[in-house]
Amino acid sequence: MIDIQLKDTELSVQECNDLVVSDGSGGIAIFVGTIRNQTKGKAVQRLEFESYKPMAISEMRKIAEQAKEKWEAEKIVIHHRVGVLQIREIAVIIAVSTPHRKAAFEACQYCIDTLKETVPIWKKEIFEDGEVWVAAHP
Amino acid sequence: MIDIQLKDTELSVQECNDLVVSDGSGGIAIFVGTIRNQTKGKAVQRLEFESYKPMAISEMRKIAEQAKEKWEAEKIVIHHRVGVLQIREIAVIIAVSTPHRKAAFEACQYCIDTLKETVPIWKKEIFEDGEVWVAAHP
Amino acid sequence: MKINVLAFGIAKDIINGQSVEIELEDGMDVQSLKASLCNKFPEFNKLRSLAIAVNEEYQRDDFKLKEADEVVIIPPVSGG
Amino acid sequence: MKINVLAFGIAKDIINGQSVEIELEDGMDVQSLKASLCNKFPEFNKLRSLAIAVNEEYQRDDFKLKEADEVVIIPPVSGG
Repeated sequence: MIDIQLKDTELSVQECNDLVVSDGSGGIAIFVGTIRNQTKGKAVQRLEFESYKPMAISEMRKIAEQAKEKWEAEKIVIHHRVGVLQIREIAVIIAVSTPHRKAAFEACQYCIDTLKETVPIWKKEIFEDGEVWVAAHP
Repeated sequence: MIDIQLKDTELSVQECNDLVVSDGSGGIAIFVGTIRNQTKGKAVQRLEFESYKPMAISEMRKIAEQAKEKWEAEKIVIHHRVGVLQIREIAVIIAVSTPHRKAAFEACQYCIDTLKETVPIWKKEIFEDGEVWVAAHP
Repeated sequence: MKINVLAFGIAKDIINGQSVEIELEDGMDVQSLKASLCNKFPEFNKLRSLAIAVNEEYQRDDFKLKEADEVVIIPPVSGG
Repeated sequence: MKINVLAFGIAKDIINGQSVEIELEDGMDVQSLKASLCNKFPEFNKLRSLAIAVNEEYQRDDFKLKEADEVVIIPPVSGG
């Protein structure tokens, strides 16, 4: 089972956990990406996420499918938030269930690492004195 | 912050997530250990966990302290269940928040790997035709 | 042919809008489109990377474009 | 000295109870206690490992026991 969602409302860790639990899984690894209060020591006020929605969803699905096959995962959930996010709010949740725990960690880490490289979602950090598209420039 | 609990009531992934989130954390890794429906192909009916409680708590605290120091974690939560558990129920939750995600995964994996080696908690698998203390014999 | 190119993230700021129409010779490829964009908007040269998606898939430089394609500028992504 | 040894998990089944009293010479160590336990209950020899905790800490074989210590048999753990 793979469940991909791109939402402009709050994400739920409980929901993601409940979606991946299964009779045959012994381990669930979950990654929760939250908004930090600073970047390189500079205070962040909020973040704005935007996406190229259909492709963001299809790229997240590709990642989940690759991970599911490679690590023989039972279930993989990727939920990503868009819109305006405040400090501590959740930008992304990735949950992976596998029969044994090592595979769950590896698959979950692969999903978040790859998501950050390939999924067309962009975030802008808003500071007191300006704003910056994250990682746009070298 | 470190929070260690050994409980005979249901564990909550949401609670553990909420306990570790902080203004300065950008990544949270969570491990959720659930009860599988089989061991080596043999159907499991339920599990019974027992612990040497004061030492189980102090050993879990040691693990969390080591991980917190090594990976400079913001917060670490380890909640472990005891008593009778049914298939799919949660035996353990470990949640770790760190400024960057790689450390969260490593610290979380260290905690569960070490917990399974050193913390005085024992589980018995109940099958239709008998019961076995897990991993007791070579 | 005229290609209507959509933009997201910093690309939207660079072209100062949601989309821009680029005039290319028929049969031109992704590389030509990138060159045309960088020529028209030199700020694209300063980005860490610049990718093009055609019909919701990343495409390499030698991919041939058609007028009806949905073409999107993908500046460096930063999800998660 | 008499050491009251507590048991958990499979150790409880092996000694057929929550605790067992072991008679040791004064000043004996963890190794002597293990030997005495294995002698009295040969099933302990079949376990994957056998550890002893004294006052809620794992202790090595050369740790000297005292009569008032809280001594616990720790068979192979299987939490998580």
